[in-house]
Amino acid sequence: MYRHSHCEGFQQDPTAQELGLAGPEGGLGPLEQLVAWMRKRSLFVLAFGTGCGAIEMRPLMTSRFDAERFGIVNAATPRQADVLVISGYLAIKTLKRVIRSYEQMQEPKYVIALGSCTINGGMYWDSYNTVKQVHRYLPVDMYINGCMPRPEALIEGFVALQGRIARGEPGGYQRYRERIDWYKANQRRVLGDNMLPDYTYDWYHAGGIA
Amino acid sequence: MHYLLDIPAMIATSYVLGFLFYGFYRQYNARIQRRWGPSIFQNLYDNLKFLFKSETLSHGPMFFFGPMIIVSGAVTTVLFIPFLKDSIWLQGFSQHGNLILIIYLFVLGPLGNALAVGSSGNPFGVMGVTRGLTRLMGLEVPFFLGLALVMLQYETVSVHAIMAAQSSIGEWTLVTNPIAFLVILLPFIASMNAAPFDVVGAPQEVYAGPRVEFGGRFLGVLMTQNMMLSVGKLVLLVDLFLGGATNLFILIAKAFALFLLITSISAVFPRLKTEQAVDFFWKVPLGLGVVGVVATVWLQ
Amino acid sequence: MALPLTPIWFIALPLLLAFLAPLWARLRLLLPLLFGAQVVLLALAAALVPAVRQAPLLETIVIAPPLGIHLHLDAVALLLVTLFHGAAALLALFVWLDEGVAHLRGPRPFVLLLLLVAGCDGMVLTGDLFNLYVFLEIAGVTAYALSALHRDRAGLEAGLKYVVIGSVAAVFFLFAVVLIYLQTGQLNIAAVAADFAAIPAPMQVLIGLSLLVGLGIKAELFPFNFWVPDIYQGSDPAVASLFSGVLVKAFLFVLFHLAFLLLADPRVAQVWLMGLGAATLLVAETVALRQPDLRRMLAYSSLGQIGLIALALGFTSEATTAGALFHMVNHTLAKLLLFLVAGLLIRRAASARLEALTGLGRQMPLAAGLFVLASLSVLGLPPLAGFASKLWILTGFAEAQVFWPIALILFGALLEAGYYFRWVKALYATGDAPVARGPAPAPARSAYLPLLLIAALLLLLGAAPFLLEADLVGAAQALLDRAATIEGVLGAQP
Amino acid sequence: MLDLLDSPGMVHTIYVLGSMALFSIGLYGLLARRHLIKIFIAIAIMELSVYLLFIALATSPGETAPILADGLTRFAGMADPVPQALTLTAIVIGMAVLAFGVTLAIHYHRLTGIRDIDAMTELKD
Amino acid sequence: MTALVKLLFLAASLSPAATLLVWDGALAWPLFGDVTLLFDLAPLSAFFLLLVALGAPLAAIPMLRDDAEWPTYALYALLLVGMQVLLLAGDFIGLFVGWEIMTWSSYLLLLRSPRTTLATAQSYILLNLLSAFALLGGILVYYSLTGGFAIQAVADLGPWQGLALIGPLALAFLIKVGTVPLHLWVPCSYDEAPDTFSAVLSALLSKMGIYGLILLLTLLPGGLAGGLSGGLGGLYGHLLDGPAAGYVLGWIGVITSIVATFKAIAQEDMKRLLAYSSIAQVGYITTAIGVGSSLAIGGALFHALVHTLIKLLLFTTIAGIVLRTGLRSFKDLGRLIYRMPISFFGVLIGIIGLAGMPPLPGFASKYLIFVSLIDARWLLLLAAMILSSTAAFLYCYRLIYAPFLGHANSPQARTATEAPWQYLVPEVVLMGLLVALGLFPGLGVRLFVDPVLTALGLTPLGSPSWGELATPYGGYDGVVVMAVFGGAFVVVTSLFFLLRGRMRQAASPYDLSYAGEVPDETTPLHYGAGMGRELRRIPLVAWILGHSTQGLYAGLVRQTQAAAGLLAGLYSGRPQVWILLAVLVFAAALTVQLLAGGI
Repeated sequence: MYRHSHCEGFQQDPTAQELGLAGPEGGLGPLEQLVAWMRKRSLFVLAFGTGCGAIEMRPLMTSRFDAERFGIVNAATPRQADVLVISGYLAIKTLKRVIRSYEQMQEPKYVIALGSCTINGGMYWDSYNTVKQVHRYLPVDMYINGCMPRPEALIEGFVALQGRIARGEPGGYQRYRERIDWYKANQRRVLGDNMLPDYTYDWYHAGGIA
Repeated sequence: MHYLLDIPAMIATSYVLGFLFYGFYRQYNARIQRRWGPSIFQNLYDNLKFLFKSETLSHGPMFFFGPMIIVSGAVTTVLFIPFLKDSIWLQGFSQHGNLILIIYLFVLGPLGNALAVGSSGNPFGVMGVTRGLTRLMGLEVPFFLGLALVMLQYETVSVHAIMAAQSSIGEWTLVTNPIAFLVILLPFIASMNAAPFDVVGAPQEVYAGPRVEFGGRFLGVLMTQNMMLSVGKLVLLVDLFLGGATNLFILIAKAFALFLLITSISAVFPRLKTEQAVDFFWKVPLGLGVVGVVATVWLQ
Repeated sequence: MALPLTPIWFIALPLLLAFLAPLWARLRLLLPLLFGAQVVLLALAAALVPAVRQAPLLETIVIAPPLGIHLHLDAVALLLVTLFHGAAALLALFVWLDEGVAHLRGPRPFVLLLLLVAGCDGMVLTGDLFNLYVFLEIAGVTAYALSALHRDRAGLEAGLKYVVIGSVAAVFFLFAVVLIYLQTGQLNIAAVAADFAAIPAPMQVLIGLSLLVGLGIKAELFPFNFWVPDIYQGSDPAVASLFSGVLVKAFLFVLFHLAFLLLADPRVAQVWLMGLGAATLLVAETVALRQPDLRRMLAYSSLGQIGLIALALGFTSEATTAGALFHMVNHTLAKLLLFLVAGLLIRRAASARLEALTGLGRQMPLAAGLFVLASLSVLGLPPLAGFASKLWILTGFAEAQVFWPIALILFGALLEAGYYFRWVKALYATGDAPVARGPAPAPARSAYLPLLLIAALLLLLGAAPFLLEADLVGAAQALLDRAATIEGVLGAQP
Repeated sequence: MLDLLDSPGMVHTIYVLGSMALFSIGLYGLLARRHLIKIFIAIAIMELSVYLLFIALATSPGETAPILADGLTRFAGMADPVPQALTLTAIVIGMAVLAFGVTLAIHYHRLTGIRDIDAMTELKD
Repeated sequence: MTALVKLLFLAASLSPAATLLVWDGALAWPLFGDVTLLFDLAPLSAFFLLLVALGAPLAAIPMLRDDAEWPTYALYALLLVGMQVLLLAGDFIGLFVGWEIMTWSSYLLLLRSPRTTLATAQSYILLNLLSAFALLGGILVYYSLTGGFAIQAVADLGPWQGLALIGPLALAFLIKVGTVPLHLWVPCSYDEAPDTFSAVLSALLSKMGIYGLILLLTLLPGGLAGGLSGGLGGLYGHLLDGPAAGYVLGWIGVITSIVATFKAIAQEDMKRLLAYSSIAQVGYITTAIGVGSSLAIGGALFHALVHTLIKLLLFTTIAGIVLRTGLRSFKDLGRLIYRMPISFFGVLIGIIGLAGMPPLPGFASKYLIFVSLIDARWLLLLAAMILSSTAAFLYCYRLIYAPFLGHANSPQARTATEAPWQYLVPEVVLMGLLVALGLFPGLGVRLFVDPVLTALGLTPLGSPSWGELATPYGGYDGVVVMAVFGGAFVVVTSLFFLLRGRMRQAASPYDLSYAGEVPDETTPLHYGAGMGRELRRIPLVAWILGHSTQGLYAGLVRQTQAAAGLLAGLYSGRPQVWILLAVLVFAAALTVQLLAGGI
């Protein structure tokens, strides 16, 4: 029953998982701690409503769950967002837009992917046009599983992310910057000719991190 | 030397009051919506987070200067508003300015920023700017008319003189010229960019409006100036209508009262479209203003 | 032998030269003589100025008035005669220097031009009614012949139409002369004037109206001027310039001269003349708005100016009259310039239509510039001469606190601007469509000499109208002072 | 009865009526005919009416020709000579104009073949 | 040869300055009778001559770049002569002579442009001549009232006589100024005139109308000296604290500026926008003249000065853009800021002044006018003026956004280069003047405005220091405002750089937050063309934009032409009809006369 589609079979990046989960090396200075705390307390979310997860994102902001008490607010444009939430299954066509949005966000930036579909394709496991493992294309900081995860689960995921931010653990964005060629190669494999223009990621090669 | 202390004090006052008021605003809104709401310092967190973002995208020199101009404008505006009455503190340069100048300074920054928005090349931003200018065109007419009633009442354009003329509650402009206050109230809400006249920057409408391309530290700067300018506007209204304040606590109390009034109004009304807002301003507050003019000027 | 400086030369010299035309043709002296004669007569006029300033000159022929015939050269007549010869001299110079139009350079036009000027002079100078008729017919016939000078279809048609309408006018005029003679037994104008009041009132009306119709047709006043555009269109522009600049002025003078002399109370004539003047002004300026033919446009403009002059002359105040006389001078100069330039432009474009002339100003900048200058003068814009005279007229009305003519004149000027500037714009337009141009080459440079001379005159008179002031005021007084004229001719009346 | 006809007033009235009739005929011809030559004829008739009026009204019945000859040394009873002289001149002029007009008409006819005055439409807006 | 001509031309353009500096005494030139041209330099006319002296050479320098031939130069020199005659004139005839020379020479200059259409040329010359003839009519009324032409206050004037005098003169000046129902000629001629000449039209010629309006006030009994009892107030009484007749003028001015402002917002063409903005700005001045108080006249004069400088600057800069790109429509340009930076700053300074933003002098003049309106207690006028002056932000923004910011919309805009030095020199000078005047409004008042006010018999505004603009209602200090703002800017910018974090330049103009999409050249990203379109949804604005006086004038033209056609039927070209008409008129007149004669 299992069919290989052309978006399968990538070279697995062995360090990918460890890098993100690795603990903090050395402590943070007081200013860094303060900044990290501010970052933790204020997360502007760009909710990319790719699938049914979009439905689950809405209650998060409503009176019942009230994510705002954690400082989590919706942002309108990627320029202002800190967290990109990929909510649900991700078609290849959408992937391009997601990548574009992610690259437009200003660092530090984090990616939360929610739902089984983002992890392994979920019920679209054999679809020809669904991305099975999002972390091959974008540095996912946090997967929240479930089909779909309830808002409580989302809040838990966010709180976990906040914890990591407060601890100053390196975010996925650093990984993305360091391994840009690998990510781009993967993206190119699925997007092919439909690849984003060069200028959208050229600057990653320029180096120079403040 | 005096200035060296006074100026930072004014800026700090307006900033601190700004994030506290806005924090209160968010919490107040949350409670009305039966939520718990964020911390009262949430705006400070947001602001500082943006100011400490590690990456900021710029679209060229003009784009960079826009936020600088808008903050400079906000600072300048705040410095030209006397915060306290009968005090040498928190006066800034208000002796060298006047009410009309302050009104114009209010829009100076946003106009400078509009250049940056245009320079970014994002059409949504420019649409937002256009909406903002349109709204400004709507609100400024009744707003200025109301202020003109006050200026005429005291026959001066100096904020100091207006403040000095209101020594007791009975002499507050709010009491002696309530119609001017009523004329001003709704346009003032709009000039604070509060609901129901907040379509300009509404994220659901045109992709965050003028701010669409601003991220990172630029956004932080924009938030800073917004909070400062809002406080400046509140203080100005306190000066004009509530008799000013002799010390900081009275100032905070009066400004907060005013803010509460505005917040309460804006919390319960749905958002208007730009042209609806403009039309509204030209009908209701302006109509009221004309009534005021007829009553106070023509019938004397 | 010193020839006596008498006004008779104004008539005699052109006639003499005209009749010897074959001789001059043989000697190839036609064009220099045509010009030279006018210059000589101009000089004569200049020489007579001091004398006339003292008192009007009476040149008796055979028997003294009232029985005999005499020429009466007063200030206004001298002014007009000078004007006629000046205009004719400029035209002659232009014809001489501009080699473009063959049919203006033979013996026929030589004779006709001289006769025309002689006829006009005669009309202005004569003190006798029947002589007036004769000169009127001389001028008329030469005018018919001149308009048919170019024997093409348009020219002949213009000539024929002119003959028909002109003859009718002559019949009316003759009728009036006959009635006057039958009533008064006099032909001397001054004598007639003295006795005119004695004529029964209905007969006065009949005479007056016949004169009005007869001279009105000739002088191009409103309900009688429908022929004008046709004739001006069919004639050569140079000839038309003479019609508009000289001939009409003579007829207009005759009309007003007679009106002022015959009627003891000028208010009777005032209503009619000012009314007709106003109507002429308004109608002509309005009609010209839609005119697509340059010559017709100029004809209507000429009518409008005539209306203006009539309006101002009819008011019979000294200032308006002096202004009107000044305006006659300016209009003659300006129309001369306009028609001559129009001739050049039309020749170049091989058409007088607006479309054909589009963009021509960029090919003939000097001609177009002169056209603009003359237009400005006609419109009465400073610093050109037309302004000074119009201002004079308007001040006259303002002094008398009469405002409707002011409004009318200004409105007329506005309408006039409406069409003149349409043409100016067309001249300078940058049309995309290539315009068909005639085979005619650019005119000789020397042809512009008289044109530039006219332009200089317009500028001079505009900047320094005081140069003519004394003469104009004197002329106005001479025209208006009925008693003095009668007395001057007949001696003191009891 | 016929004496009445000899009274100057009556004679003059008749002449006036006659010349008015001539004038009317001329005018009618001028306005109603379209042939160029006929129009000139009509004009000539109109002129004629004026001459007639002039001559007729300037003399009264019984006056003799104003010629001083054959012992006539007084002007009494003579007609006024001026109108006659003038009329002669006018006739000459009228003749010249007429001749000129007819010449033009002939030229025009030769050139265009038109003799109808209403067909002359070259010159118009 | 060409160099010599250009040098001569430049010298001619300096002639107003020379006149201003050298002129003393009076000159009389007799025309005829008692009509004499008197030349005399009064302080009021000296002020306007100063504007001409400033503007003329600055507008002339860009013309050197044009491949214009000598006719343009000659006509421009003639225009300057006309304006000088107008301003030097001590009597009305001189005024009229100058007025007319100015009118027709500017008309001929207008024709030098290949873009001028017949309709434009006709509307320009006809309305201007209407103005001139109305002026002449008014002059003649004045003459019949006073028996002379010398410009001086009429001693005694009844209300009806006043109307007869003021009516035509005001019409004349209002046409020149371009107030609303009479503004037809302004936008099209400013738009289609040669690009370098539009600046003169807007900056200098319209000021002559202002001059006339102020002059008109001085004619009335008591002139301006009598305060409210004199001038318009003396004729028709008071309304609140101002003259009643001035109230009408004030509304004319304000309605003009409102209508023109909204029309300006709706324009697609840069020069047309500027033309409408000129109308609007001059509308403010008209209103101020209507108020007629010392503050108001001071404000009017100051605004005239500022507007002259601004419009010279803006039109010259726009001319530079048109020169370099050949395009003038908002939808074709964009992103020129990198290609023409100096021009960008020119327009920037210009629109800041136009919008009346504080550091620049546009604010000073508006401040004076606002205060004068409050002083006269004409608050409704004030509100209306605020409407137009805030709506002006929209077109100001459009003027800088569409050509300079956003995205380049045409190949020409992508490859344009900075304007040549002939354009830049005046721009830089004007920018400097504007900034200086913004810093020192008090100095401006002291130098330029107060002498005129004193001569008009008004209280001078006075100024305690160079930087301070003082009014009885309070003032402000230009130096302080500028210093505070500049200081804040420096501090803020340095603080910003002190923050950590890296600054990244967008690698492409298309690096936009565009809903995840990647726009490119073919995406319609430039909002220049459609900006302000939403305004049409506001009923008032829709009404204003939906109506135009063009129809009125077109109707007038149609009716006149119909009348012309009707009357032309009389000139039928049929001799028999002519004769018939003549005979009928003869018969009818005879009958009428005989009947009227009672026989």
